[in-house]
Amino acid sequence: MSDNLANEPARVAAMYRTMLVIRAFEEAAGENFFAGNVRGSVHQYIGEEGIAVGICENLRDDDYLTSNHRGHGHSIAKGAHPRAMMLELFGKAGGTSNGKGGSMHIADFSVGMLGANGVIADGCTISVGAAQALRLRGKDSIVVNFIGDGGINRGPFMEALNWAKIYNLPVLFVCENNQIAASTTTRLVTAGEGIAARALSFDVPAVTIDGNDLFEVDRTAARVVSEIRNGSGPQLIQAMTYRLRGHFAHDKAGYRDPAEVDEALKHEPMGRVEAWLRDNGMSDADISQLQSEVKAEIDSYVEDAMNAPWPDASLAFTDVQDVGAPQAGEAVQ
Amino acid sequence: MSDNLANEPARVAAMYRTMLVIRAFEEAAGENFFAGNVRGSVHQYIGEEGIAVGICENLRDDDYLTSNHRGHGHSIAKGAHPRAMMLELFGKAGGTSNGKGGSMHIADFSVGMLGANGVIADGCTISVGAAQALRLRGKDSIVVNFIGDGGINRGPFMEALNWAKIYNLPVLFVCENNQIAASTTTRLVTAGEGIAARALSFDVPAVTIDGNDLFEVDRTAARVVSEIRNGSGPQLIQAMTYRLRGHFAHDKAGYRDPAEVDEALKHEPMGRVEAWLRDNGMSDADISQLQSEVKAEIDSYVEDAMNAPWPDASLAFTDVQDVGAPQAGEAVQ
Amino acid sequence: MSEMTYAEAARLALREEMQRDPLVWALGEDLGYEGGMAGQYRGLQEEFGDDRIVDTPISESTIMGAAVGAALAGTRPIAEMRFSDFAMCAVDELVNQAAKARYMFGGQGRVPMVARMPIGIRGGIAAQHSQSPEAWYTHVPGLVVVTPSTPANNRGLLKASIRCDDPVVYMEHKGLWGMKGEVDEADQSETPLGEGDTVRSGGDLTIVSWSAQLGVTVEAAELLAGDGISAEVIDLRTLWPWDRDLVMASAARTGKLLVVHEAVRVGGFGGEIAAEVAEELGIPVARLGGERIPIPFSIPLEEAYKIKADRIASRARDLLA
Amino acid sequence: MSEMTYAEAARLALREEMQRDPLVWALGEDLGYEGGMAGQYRGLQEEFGDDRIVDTPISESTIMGAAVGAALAGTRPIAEMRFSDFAMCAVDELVNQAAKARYMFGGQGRVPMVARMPIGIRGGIAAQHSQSPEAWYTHVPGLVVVTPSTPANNRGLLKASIRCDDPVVYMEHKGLWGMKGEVDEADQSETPLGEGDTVRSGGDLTIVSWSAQLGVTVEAAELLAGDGISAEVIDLRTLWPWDRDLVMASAARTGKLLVVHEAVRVGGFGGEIAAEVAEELGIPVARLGGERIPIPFSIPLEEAYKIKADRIASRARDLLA
Ligand SMILES: Cc1ncc(C[n+]2csc(CCOP(=O)(O)OP(=O)(O)O)c2C)c(N)n1
Ligand SMILES: Cc1ncc(C[n+]2csc(CCOP(=O)(O)OP(=O)(O)O)c2C)c(N)n1
Ligand SMILES: [Mg+2]
Ligand SMILES: [Mg+2]
Repeated sequence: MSDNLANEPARVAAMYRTMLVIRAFEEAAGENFFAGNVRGSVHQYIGEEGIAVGICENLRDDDYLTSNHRGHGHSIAKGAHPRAMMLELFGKAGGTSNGKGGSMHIADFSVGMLGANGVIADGCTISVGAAQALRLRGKDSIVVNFIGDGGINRGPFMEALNWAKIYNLPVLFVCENNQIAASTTTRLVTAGEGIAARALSFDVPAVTIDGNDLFEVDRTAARVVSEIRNGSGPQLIQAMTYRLRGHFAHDKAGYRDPAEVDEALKHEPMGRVEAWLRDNGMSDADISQLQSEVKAEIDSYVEDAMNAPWPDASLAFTDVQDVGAPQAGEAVQ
Repeated sequence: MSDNLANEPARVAAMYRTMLVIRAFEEAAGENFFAGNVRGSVHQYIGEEGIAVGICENLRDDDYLTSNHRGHGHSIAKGAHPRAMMLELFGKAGGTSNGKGGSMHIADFSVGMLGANGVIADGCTISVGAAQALRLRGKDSIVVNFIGDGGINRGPFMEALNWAKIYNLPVLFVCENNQIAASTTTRLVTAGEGIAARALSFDVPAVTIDGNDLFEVDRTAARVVSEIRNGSGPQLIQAMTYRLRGHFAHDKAGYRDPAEVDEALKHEPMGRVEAWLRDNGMSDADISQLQSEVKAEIDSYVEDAMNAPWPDASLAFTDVQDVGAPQAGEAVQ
Repeated sequence: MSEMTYAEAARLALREEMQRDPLVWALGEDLGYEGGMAGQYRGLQEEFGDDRIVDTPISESTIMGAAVGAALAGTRPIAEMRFSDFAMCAVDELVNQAAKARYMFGGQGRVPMVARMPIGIRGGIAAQHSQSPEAWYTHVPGLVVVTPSTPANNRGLLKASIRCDDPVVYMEHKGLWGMKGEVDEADQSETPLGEGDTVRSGGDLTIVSWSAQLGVTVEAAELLAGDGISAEVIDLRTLWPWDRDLVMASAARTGKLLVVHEAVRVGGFGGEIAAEVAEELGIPVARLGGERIPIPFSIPLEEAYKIKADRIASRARDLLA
Repeated sequence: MSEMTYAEAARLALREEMQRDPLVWALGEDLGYEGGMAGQYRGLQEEFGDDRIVDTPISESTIMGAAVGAALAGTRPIAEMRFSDFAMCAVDELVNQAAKARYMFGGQGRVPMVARMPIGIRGGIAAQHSQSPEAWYTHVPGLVVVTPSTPANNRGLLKASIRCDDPVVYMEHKGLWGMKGEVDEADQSETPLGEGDTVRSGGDLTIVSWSAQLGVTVEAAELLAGDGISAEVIDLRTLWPWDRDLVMASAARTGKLLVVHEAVRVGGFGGEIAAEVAEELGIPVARLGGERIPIPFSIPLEEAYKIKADRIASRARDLLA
C-alpha cells in the first residue's frame, strides 16, 4: 500500500472507499444473518471502520495482522477479498477457509492476515511469536494486533506486552476502545486509567487517539509503524471509538441508552471523511456514485455467495494434520 | 498476634525468635535433603526471613495467607507448627498433610495458611476469591498473597491485581523481590520499572521497602494491613531482598558472582535485628542462648521426623473426593 | 408439574439454591444484564445483588482461580465459563488447584465449587466454540463430571452439584438450552450424582449415551424398534462417577454394548466404558463418536461430523449381526 | 554407537536439527544457563545464540502462544514447558490455537511446532509436578502425541517431531532423564512417528505400554517368562497416531491384550486401545493404570500409586486364567 503522503484527495477517497466496503459488507452480513443465510455469531465493525483502514493503509502486504472476534473490518482493510469473505460467512466453497472457519476465523495469509480469533486475547501472544519469527527470518516486517478494551483484562495480553518489550519486538498493539465488552461497560471492570497507563508501566509507548477520525488514525499509524519498523520496539495505540450496533447481529443492546447511540452517530467516522472529501473537490454526485458502486459490489458478492456451491462433505476431513490424519468418509459411511 | 506497638524489646525478640526458627528450619531442611531424608524440591527462605515475619506479625489467625513454592517461612510466620512441617518434609504421618503434599504443599488452615503452591502465581487468583468469600461471610479478615519477582510476569497475577481493585477487595500482595527467578535475573525478563509501577497502573497503591529490614517491613505492614482492614482495597508491598542460597537445595547457583553473595550477606536480615537487640538490652549470652534453644527445638523436630512412622499406604486413597472416591486398596491389591 | 426449557430449569435450580444457602454465588462474564448466554441467570442479579451474581472482567484464569479461593474460604461459588472452549483458559486453576487442594493439604480444605462450562455443537459456531472435552475431566482425580440431558435433570443435577462438597465440572449442552420438558417445581430433591437413568428398556442391546447425543440415540432406538430390535438406552447423566452397576447389569442382560457420544471418538469417554465392559463381561462392544477433526463451520461439514440416528442404528445392527 | 542418557540423546537431536535448519529454535524458562531441567539444552545457547535458545519470563500462555505465532510465521519453534503440569497454564493456546489454526483457516497455514512437556513421577515432587495427561492430547484433533521411552528413540522421535509440519505434543518422562542407552550418532534418520516397536516377542499375550512404564512392563514379562508365559511387549512410542496395525496383528496372534500405563486408568489412553481391540477382535482385554488419585508426596503413598512389575504379571496371569 502507498506511503503516508499528504492527504491528497485520491488517497483519502481510496481509504473512504475501503471504509464503505467494510460498512456495506457488515450491513450485508447482518441482513443475511437475519435472513438465515449466515449462521453463528456475526460481530459487526460498524462505526469503527476508520481504525482498521487508517492503520492498514500504513502497512505492507508482508506485514502481519492478527485479529479478534470482530475481524471483518480488519481483514478487508488488510486486503482480504470481501467476496471470499462473504462466501466464508455463508459457509460456501471458495470462502477464505472453504467454509471451515466462518465469521470468527477469517484469514488471508496471502496478504499477511493471520486470522480472526474466537478466543479473546490469543491474538496477542500469537503476534509476539510471529514477530520473533520475522526477526529470525531477517525480515523488516512488523506485526499488528487488534484487541478490544474488554480483552485487555486477560492475562495473556499483559504477558504479551511484557514479552514484546523485553525482546524489543516489532509489534503494534491497537486497542479498539469502544467502551464496551458484550453487555459490560468496560470502565466498571477495568482498574486504573486503562490500557495506555498499563502499557506505559511496561515501558511500551502508548498514545490515545480519536479512532473515529480517519486522519488522526492515519497520521498516528504512519509515525508509529515507521518507528516500529525502524526498531523502536513495541508500541500501543488506543483508538477511542463506539460500537454502533449490538455486540453481534442478534444483540439488541437494550443495556444502553438510545440517546448514547444517537450522540455517537454524530461522531461516527464515515461522515467526517465524506465532509473532508466534499471540501476537497469531490461532488455529492461523485460520493453517492461511489456509495452505490460499493453497494452494488457487495450485493454481487452476496449474490455469488447465495449461488455458490456448498463445500463437499469430504472437505470436513482435510487440512487437519499430515501425521495421523482422519480417514475421510469413515464418518460419512 | 500482638498489635504493632512501639518496638519494645520483648516484641522484637519474639519476631527475632521466629526468624531464627525459620532459618534453622531451612538449614535443617537442606541438610536432610542432602542426607536423603527429604525428597523433592526444597526451596529455602534463607535471607528473606524478615519479610514473612514482619508481615505476619501484623496479621490475625483469621486472616488468610496464600503462598508459593518458597513457603516454609511464610507458613512458620503465619503460625504453622514447624514440627508438623518437618514431618511433612520427611513425608511422615503427622505432617501438615500427613505426607501427601510435601514441601511445596504446606498448609495449616487452623491459622489461615491456605497453602504453599507449586504453580507460580496461582495463589494470586485464589487470594482474590478468598477475599470475596470473606466479604460474603461478613468478616473483617484480609488475605495476604506472597509472590516472587519472577511470578509477576504470569498473566493470572496481573488479572488478579485488576480483579482485586475493581471489587475493592481486602488483599495485600507482597512481592518478594530477590531479583532472581531460578537462574534468571528477573530484570532481564521484566519490562518497565517493575511491579510497583504495574500495580500503580491498576490504581493499586504500591510501596517498595527494604525487605531485609524487619523494622521497616513491620512498620509498613502495620499501616497497610490496617488500611486494608478498614476498606482501602488492595495494596502491594514490594520487599527488596536477596536469596542467599540456590533456587532449591540442590542448586549450586553457579550463575551468580560469589562476590554478589558476599555483599548480600552484609545486608541479610538476622544480623540487623540482632544488633538492635544488643543495643536494646539483650546480652550476647541471651542471644546465643536463644539461638541454641531454637537450634535444639528444630533438631528435636528432625529427630521426631526421623522416628515418626510412615503414613499407611491406604492413606494414598483418602481425601480425594466424596462423590466418586477411589476404592482404597484396589490398587494395592 | 410445569413445562420449562433446559435453561429455565437451570435458572430455577440456581435460584432455589441461592435462596436456600446465602453462601451460594456465581461469577462470570455478562451474567447480570444478559442473564447468561441462554438466560440461565436471568433476573438473579436483581434478586440477589451484584456480589452474589458477579459480573467479571474477561479473565478466565481468575474466574476459576477465584472460585477455588472462595470455596476454600467457605463459600459455594459457581464459576461460569460460558463455553467449555474458554474454560481451556483456566485448566490449570481447575486441574492443578480445584481438583488437588483437598488432597495436597491432607484433607484440611474442601473445594465445593461448580465449574460450569457448556459443551457441544450449537450450529455454526465452529472449532473454538463447539468442543465436548468431558473425557478430559473424568481423567482428573478430585473432579466430578456432570452432563445433564433434559430440563428435569438439569435442575436436579445442578442442585446436587451446588450442594456437593467436591469440585464439579458441570457441562450443559448448548444445543439443549431451548429443549422443553416437564419439571416438578414442588420437588426440591436432587438428581443423585453418579446415577444413570434407563430411558428406554430393551433386551437386544444396551446403548449408553449422554447430553444432547442421548436424544439422537433414542431416535435410533425407535428406528431399531421398527426392525424388531429392542435397544435399552441408558442416559449416564454423570460421567464421573458413572453408574457402572446400571451399565454392567444391563449389558450383562442384553449381551451387547454400544456407546455413543458427540465428542471425538479417539480418547473419548466411550473408550472407558467400552473397555470396562469388555474387561468385565467379555461381550461385544462398539463405540460411536466424532471423527478426529475440529468442528467445522459450514452446514454440510458440520453435519458430516454429527452422529445421526441412522448411523447409530446401523452400527447397532452390525453389532447384532 | 555411543552410550548416552535419555537427556543427552534429546540434546543431541535438538542440536543436530538446529544445525540442519536455522529456523528451528526453542523458547522456555531457564534454558540458557541451566540448560533445561536435565541438561537437555545444555550449551546450546552459547552455540546458537539467545535468539534461538530463548530464555523467557514465567509466562506459559505466551511461551505456547508465541510458538503458535512463530510457527504460522514460518519457523519451527519448540515450546519448552518444563512439566506437563505447567503446560496446563497454556492448554488454550495449544488446543484452541495450535491444533486448530490450519483447519480453521482452510489449510492456509501450518503450525510446525513442538510443545515439549515432560510427564510422570520422578519421586517426591507430588501432585502438581508428576501428572501424565497424554490421553488428553490424543483426544484433540490436529495434535500428534509422542512419548519416548529410550535414549535412542528420544533422539529419533524428537528429530521426527521437529521436522513434522503438525503441532507435536512431545512428552519425555522425567524419570527417564538419566536412563543410559546406545545411540548411533552417525545415523541421522528419524524414528517414524506412528510406528510402535515390538521390544519383546511372545505368543501368549500382548502387552502394550509406553514411556517409563514400558521398562516395568518388560520386567513383568521376565517374571512371566519364569512361569513359562511368553508375553509380547509393544512400545507404542507415539500415542497419536498409534500403531493400530502392529497392535492388532500381535493381539490377533496372541488372543489376549493388556495395556499398562502410569497415567490414571480412568479416562486414560489404555481405554482407547482396549476398546479398539475389543471392538475389532473381540478378544479378552485388560488395562492397568494409576488409581484415580492425585500423585502423593510421601514414599509409601507414591509407591502405592505405581504399577509394579508383580501387579502387571498377576494381571496377565488372571487374563490367561
Ligand atoms: C477467552 C474468551 N472469553 C470470553 C469470550 C466471549 N466474548 C466474545 S467477544 C467478548 C467481548 C469482547 O469485548 P472487547 O474485547 O471490548 O471487544 P469488542 O467486542 O468490544 O470489539 C466476549 C466476552 C471469548 N470469545 N473468549
Ligand atoms: C507456572 C509455573 N511455571 C514455572 C514454574 C517453575 N518455577 C518454580 S519456582 C520458579 C522461579 C520463581 O521465581 P520467583 O517468582 O522470583 O520466586 P523465588 O523463587 O525467587 O522466590 C519457577 C520458574 C512453576 N512452578 N510454575
Ligand atoms: Mg470493546
Ligand atoms: Mg525471585
